[in-house]
Amino acid sequence: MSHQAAPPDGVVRVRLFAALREQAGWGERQIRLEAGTASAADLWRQLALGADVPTTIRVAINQAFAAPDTPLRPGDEVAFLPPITGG
Amino acid sequence: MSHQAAPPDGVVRVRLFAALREQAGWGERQIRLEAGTASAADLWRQLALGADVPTTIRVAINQAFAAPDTPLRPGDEVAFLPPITGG
Amino acid sequence: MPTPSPAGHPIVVRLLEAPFQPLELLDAWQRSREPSMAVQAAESHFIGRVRPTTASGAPLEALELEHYPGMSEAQLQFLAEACAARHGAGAVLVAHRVGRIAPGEAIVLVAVQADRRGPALRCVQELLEDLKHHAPFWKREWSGGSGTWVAGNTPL
Amino acid sequence: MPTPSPAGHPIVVRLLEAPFQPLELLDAWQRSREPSMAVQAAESHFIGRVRPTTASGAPLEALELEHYPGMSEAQLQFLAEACAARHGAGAVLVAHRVGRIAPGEAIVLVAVQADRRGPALRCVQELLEDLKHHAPFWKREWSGGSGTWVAGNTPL
Repeated sequence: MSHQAAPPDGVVRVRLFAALREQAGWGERQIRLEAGTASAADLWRQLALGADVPTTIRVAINQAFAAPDTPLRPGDEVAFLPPITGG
Repeated sequence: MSHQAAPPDGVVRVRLFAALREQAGWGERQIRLEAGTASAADLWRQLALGADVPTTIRVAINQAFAAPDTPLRPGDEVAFLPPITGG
Repeated sequence: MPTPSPAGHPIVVRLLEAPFQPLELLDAWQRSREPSMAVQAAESHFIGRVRPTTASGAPLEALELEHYPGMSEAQLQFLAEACAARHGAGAVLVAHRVGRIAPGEAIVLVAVQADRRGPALRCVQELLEDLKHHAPFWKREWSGGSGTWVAGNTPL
Repeated sequence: MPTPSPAGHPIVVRLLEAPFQPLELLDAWQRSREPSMAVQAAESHFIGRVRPTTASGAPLEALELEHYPGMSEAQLQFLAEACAARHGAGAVLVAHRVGRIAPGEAIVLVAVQADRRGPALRCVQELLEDLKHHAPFWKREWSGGSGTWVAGNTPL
């Protein structure tokens, strides 16, 4: 895992939380997008987190909720959020 | 207006509040029930407060809400309450 | 100081003739609850304050709160107990000013503890409506030196 | 100390890593409001505390609150602003604990000032639901030395 202030082109930062983080065994990675990785849903497959993003998992891009098929841009922070249990 | 700890037989204490008290010009009286005065509604007429008790006026007997036709007993405290505006 | 109800739902009712600080009352109430009971996970409050204007928009000098001594305390206790029982609330505090109240001063405080947020929130809301309609209090607005009895409750 | 929103509805959001006293926070918030605004006639609060048992009834050692730093503050601010705008509320305070929280400690505080009781009560209730479902917080119950992620919110 590397922490760089300005990630190079084609790199996104991926974050996992809570149960999802523990299941995957990591919480934060800088990932170089492979050819054909255009969205958070594609990234989910590239990272071997599963086939499709489960409907219970929400996606945030740059700390705002987003649809899993939203196109990614280099430098984006993509987070996969298990069901929320705050309050 | 008299204040007696134990009113004699046939006497009830009548109380008026707020706008009703000011319209009548008095707030508390000991009243000897006339023949035929069996209920708060009868008392309303006996005191010349009006014909029927208006539906906006609520009756309390011994500090609990009661129907206007509830029979009165000597010693009762009967109150006529204009529309409530608390809280 | 009113005593808690002998029923299952501890009810505290306060009728106050002088200005009160709602948060101080809440603090004392919370402290009085802590030793006696298990943690109540949810607590909801409502504080009502006197508006600076009359219903017709004139500057308000003061609000006068007339009540029916004896019956007002009994009704607040009855309404609070009924509401607590209906919602399974664990504890209720009701404080209500009487007499002359200045703009900005607190006039009513309702607080409910319950095991879940639903009962706590609903009991505060219902009890507030209940006491506006079924506890013998009457408001008179003083403005420009003259007093006007308030005709009805403000809308929700 | 968070700054009020530039929008019409002053919003204060606090994310707290140490235990807090809800009434002290409310007191500071009320004082910060008083000089700036006309009297808000209605104020409603909700305080949520950690239950002493887990969802399955075992004694709880602690509740752990994980969050998404940055997004959690932004979401609380966004949800509070939206709720205030929807109900025409005058001011909102949201405080939320993160980290390890002991049974009985406060985990969430929501407070709303409005001109009438309806908006104040409804905004507290809705904001509480909103943040339970749309702010990135995750609860883990610690009991008997092991931690279990909470699967869903407690029912209303």
